Amino acid sequence: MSHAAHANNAHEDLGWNPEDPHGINPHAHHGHIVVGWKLQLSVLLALIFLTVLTVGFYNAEQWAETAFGITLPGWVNIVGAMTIATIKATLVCMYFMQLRYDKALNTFALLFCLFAVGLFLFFSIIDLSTRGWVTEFKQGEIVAGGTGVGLDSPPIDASFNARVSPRITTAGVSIATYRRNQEMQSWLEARPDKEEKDFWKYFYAKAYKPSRHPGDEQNYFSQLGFDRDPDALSTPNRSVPRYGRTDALDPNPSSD
Amino acid sequence: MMFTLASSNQNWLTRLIFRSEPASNAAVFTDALFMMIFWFSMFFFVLLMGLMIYWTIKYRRRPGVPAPVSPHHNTPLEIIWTVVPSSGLLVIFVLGFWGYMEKVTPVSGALELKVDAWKWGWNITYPNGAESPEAQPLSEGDWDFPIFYVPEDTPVSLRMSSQDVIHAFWIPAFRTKMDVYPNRYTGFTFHTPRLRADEFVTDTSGDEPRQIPGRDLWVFCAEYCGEEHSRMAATLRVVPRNVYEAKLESFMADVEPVELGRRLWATRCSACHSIDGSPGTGPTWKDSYGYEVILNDGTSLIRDANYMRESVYVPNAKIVAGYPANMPSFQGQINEQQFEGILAFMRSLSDRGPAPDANGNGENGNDNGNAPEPSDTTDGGEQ
Amino acid sequence: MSTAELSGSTHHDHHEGSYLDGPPGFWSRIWQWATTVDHKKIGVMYLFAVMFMFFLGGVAALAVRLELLMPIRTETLADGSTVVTGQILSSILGATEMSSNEIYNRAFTLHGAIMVFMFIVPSIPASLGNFFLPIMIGAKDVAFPRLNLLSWYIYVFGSIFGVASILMGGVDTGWTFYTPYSLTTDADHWRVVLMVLAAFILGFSSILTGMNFIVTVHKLRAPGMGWFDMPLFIWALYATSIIQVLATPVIGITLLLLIFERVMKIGIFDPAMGGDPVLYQHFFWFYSHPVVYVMILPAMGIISEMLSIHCRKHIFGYRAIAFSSLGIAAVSFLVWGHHMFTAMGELAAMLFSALTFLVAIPTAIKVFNWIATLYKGSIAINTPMCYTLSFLFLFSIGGLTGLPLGALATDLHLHDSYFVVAHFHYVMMGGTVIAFIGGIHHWWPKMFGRMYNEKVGILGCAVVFVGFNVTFFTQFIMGTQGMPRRYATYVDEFHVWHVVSTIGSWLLFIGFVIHFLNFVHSLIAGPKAPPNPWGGLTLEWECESPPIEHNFHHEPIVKHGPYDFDTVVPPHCDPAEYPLPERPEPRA
Amino acid sequence: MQTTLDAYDTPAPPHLRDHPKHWRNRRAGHHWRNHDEEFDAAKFGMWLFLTTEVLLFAGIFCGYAVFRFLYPESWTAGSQHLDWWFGGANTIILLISSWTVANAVRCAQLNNQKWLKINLIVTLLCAAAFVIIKLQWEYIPKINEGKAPGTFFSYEFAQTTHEQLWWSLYYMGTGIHALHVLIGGSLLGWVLYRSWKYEAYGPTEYTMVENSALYWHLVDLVWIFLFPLLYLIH
Repeated sequence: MSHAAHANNAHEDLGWNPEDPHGINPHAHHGHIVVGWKLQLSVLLALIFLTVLTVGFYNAEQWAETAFGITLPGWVNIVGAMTIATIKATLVCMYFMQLRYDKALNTFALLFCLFAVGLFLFFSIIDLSTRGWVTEFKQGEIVAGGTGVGLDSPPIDASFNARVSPRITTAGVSIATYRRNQEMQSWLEARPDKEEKDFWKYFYAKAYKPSRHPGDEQNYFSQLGFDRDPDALSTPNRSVPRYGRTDALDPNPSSD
Repeated sequence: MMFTLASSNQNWLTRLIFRSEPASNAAVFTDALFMMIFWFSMFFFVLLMGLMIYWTIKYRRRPGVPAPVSPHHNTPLEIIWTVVPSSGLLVIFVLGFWGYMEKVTPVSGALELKVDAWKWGWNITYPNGAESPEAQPLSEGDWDFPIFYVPEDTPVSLRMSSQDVIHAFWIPAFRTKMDVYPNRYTGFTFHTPRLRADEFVTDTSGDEPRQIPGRDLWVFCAEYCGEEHSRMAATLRVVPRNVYEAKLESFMADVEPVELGRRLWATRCSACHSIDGSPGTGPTWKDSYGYEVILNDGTSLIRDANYMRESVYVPNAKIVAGYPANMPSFQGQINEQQFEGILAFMRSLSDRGPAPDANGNGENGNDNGNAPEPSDTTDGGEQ
Repeated sequence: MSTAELSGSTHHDHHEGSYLDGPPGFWSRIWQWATTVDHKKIGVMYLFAVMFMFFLGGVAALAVRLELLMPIRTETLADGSTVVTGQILSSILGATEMSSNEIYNRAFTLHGAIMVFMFIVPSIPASLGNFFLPIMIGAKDVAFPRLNLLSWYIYVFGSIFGVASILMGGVDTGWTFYTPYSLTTDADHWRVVLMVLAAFILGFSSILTGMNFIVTVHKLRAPGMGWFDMPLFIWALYATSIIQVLATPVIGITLLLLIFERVMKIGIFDPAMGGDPVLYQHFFWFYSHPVVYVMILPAMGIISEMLSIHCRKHIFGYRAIAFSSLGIAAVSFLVWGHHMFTAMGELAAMLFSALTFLVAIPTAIKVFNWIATLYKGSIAINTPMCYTLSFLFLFSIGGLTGLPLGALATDLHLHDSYFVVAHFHYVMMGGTVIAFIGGIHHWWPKMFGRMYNEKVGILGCAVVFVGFNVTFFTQFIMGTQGMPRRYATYVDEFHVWHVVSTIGSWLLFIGFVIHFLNFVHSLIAGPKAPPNPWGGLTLEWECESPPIEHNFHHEPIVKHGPYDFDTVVPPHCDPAEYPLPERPEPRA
Repeated sequence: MQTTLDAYDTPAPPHLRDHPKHWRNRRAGHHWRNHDEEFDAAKFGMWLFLTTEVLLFAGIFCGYAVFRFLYPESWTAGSQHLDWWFGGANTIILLISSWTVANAVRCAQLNNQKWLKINLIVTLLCAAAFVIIKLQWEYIPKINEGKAPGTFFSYEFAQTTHEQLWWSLYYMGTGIHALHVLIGGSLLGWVLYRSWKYEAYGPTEYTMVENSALYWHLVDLVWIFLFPLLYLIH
């Protein structure tokens, strides 16, 4: 390359060319590496393959559960999906963002920031997951949505609704429960001949409709009437079975 | 750790620093740790400042005289002044954690008290359901704050929750505080002190003020919670066990409705509602019963028993014009007897109150007093 | 001369006049400043902006102290009527709708929010840092000058939101915006949203400045300036910038979520909707703890500069100080939980407590090195040096009182008490503000080309020092005795202490007025400053006072370290006035 | 491997030969010693900015993790409402756009002005497709069903108590990501405009292309994690 940046002079160790202190000379350029198109294309194909793989993995798991009743532990799903995502991200960083051919400083900046993200996640979750270690009653919620009865007060002035947000008084229940209760009320009012248990039939038929999983219509949990083992209630450490409903939505909640 | 407290051995310095003597074992530990850190810091502070002042004077600039040559660094010295204080820090950390665990670990067989916090007040429910109606100011001319009784020389464990925002329950004499949250329980533990023979407090609950053995401790809210944050206080009164049991019994005994209402007002309502006509966060109770009031939607009504009942249990259904809608509901917290007391107290404050049939609502005003539920609430959420 | 000057043919078309020179005419002058990309002008604009905010925050602080002069009491008069005494703020303002408590709550929130977001975070890096970072590393400008101007405008834009929120009636959330209180207070007003938005916007300004500084330090150091030839102020700014870049985005997303929380109740931080208020505190302190090192690290850098120059002595333990800056920056991300010991699980509390003590180590190293620098120096007693010594005194107290706050058992007592208030004022005000004021004195001749009156400066420093201690030392005692923070009224036992503290705040105010008048006098009638009044060796003392538009007449080449007072006569100085020490003959 | 200098001597079209915005006529800023340092600095600055973006999204990811931990049922139920077909399609679209934008950088480096523009246009089309899919098949139908964030949540058939929190995080995460798609699209549109008008980018001057591309890759990176977290993990 005829137009190499540095003339041979004493200031080379200073990283600076006194003959051209402002880089006016357009020929004073280092060349940057150009990544070949074949490499880029193969990276793209690999990324698409990994996307298909992760979706396939997810569907395979669903199918195994439906067809054979094999329920993998929750972490398999998480670890599998996140591993594939991490591989994909690494590929994008290395080849599309060209970190592999770039100055190490940029990679260092990225890794340092990922380290900060790790600290953030780690310590926040450490706190939330160990609150009950010493005193049992410190774990978890008192009631769904806290005791914040003072929080969901109605708007003070009438124009507030339009200006900010509709505020509703849910009387301490979660908003999801509140909306469901509203639906039950109006449903039962429109159908005087129906009972509450009819509503729950209707509710669960409707509630599961958006799920697109092939197993939903014919799996044997459904055929058993949406029930599930109460002991299999989810804990924070385990993903839950997808069928059935939690106690929090029980129409006749047992008192604490 | 169940050893009993040594008698107060505060010197002038610890009295200046802490004012109150440490009232629990953990507090003694905390004070000792604090004083240890104090002297540790004092050593370094005096050393550094002494050198600074001495050298500043000794090596002050003299025109035309160069500074003598001195080393730019000294690795052994730097290692020493890194390692030696650091090991001191390690000791402080370990002791700090030790004392912390003593404060937060519940003791088996402890007296468990349920602490309720709201804007702006405290309430403690005893295991038998009793609540203290007594109140006293912390300073002359201040508001009345509730008095909570605890027996002496007993492990006590608090289970706390808030009804609205975050508060923090701080008892300076126990050197402990903990935040109080609306969505979960928090708590801490302390071992109440054994009273000395010369400790007395004034009990004003009877007809005549009388001296009973006991010690009053401050309770403050330490987490900022709004307008009356600085008047969210209480007294924790340590009394002998027999006094404590007698108090609990008297709390449960029947009292005159007006008196019950007055006590409830003092502990639960006085932060927002005055009884002397002065404005507060909520409307005053003086001359309110039986009078007409304008609501914030422009309508007006006569404040009768129905209205009062609704205001206690569904407080935000009807808001008096000019006041914010931030009163918490007392549903499930004030029972029928207690509400009757409050109503009687309100009526005693109003010149239209005493006449039983002034507004067509007599003593039986509550028979039709179930306020209509607002259309957008459900009753599913109450415990 | 310590630098070899190279004659180049290509760069003589630059303006050779002072950067303060401008076109004639008021409006063209304004336009020139408003559109400038010169880091010096931007630094000066930042200086005036943050000083204005310091004034606003200071007025709020005086209001807070004034209300605390006496407790609120109800007195019964002889005729049986009652009168409420001690509501100072509401009686001064004649306010009828708001009680004194409410005004007080708004005053301390404004004090906190303005001082943190609008004054102390941008103060040193954006004003003195902007002005001196490029000069001290021998560059003509920061790496991205237009971005630099943008960050100033973002700062002003964000501040306008904050001020608008004040004009609409103020905010009473506390500067920490803790949920759920901040979600429910002032429910029918936009002003809380505006204040949160202000802090959100100001974050971008902070990020852009930090990015700019990091790239500048990496890419624009003058030829011959290695990493360990950089002045310690640059090291401190570099560490600061790392924190700004890594921590500020988290407050960005936090405040964004908070705005959505208020506007449409998305519920993430709202316990009424199933959210977790402690999660908000984690989010908030992940930024707001590192940011206290954004506040203090540049101050430490200034102290290193001033100490070395005014002692005319090589700083003791250069590398230790430089690495401790980086160490503090790294550890600052590990300790945010110590703001939440009363809220967290026990394991997290233990981890955070242990990590908190790690911060003490690099901080202590710095203090030891500064004190050791005094040894065998040639110490000038002038205003910057007085401020340096004040800093060492006050910051030592501030740092050491952090120990009982890091230890769990004592923290449960002291958390959210006046002890904490005193602790962080000793660090933030006794540390950062003192160093900032000292640094302004130190660099005033360079920035504006005028000397200030030294005697008045020392007097001002003394008044500030005494006033500060009277104001805040009393608060340590109140805190350990049981006075919670953010109280508008209190029990009688604290009355005397509060009176003393309030009187101290007036003294402090008088001290700042003295400095202000001194500076105004200097600008109007101060004697012209020589290029190197203190005999400094860093590159800014090689420029003119004030510097020319592109800082240096010629590209500087660095041939000596920033603190080689033993071997180098300072530029523009008479060797007779700056004699070099006699050195023992180097061994053959 | 090829380097950018290989294509340096290719001629410019006559009408742009002396245009100040043409890439050959670009001068380094007055405070830089040469183009290379300016380019390195700009790229390093961009990387620093990307770290801030990563940390911004870290807040969303942390919220996701915490609430997944606190209310696993609601998270499971929530993810059942999302259709991986749309998420997967958007993933592939973003990957392809990432690839084309990387090719755009390559074309700028090699002074291939025609394919530079084509690649940018394809990238912008992908961005539009992403937003359209997001709106047409995800946001609008879901909001119509009442699966909206916060108090706007009016879906009656929620199976669990805290499903509205899931929707809040879903909208915050994908919404902020969609905002980044729009910002990145605008940046690339600006690059397209300038290269169309002035051939502003070439072997010695492609900082803006490179930095916009980096930003676009970051948008892709975030989606690579959002997709499995929201659509696949249950």
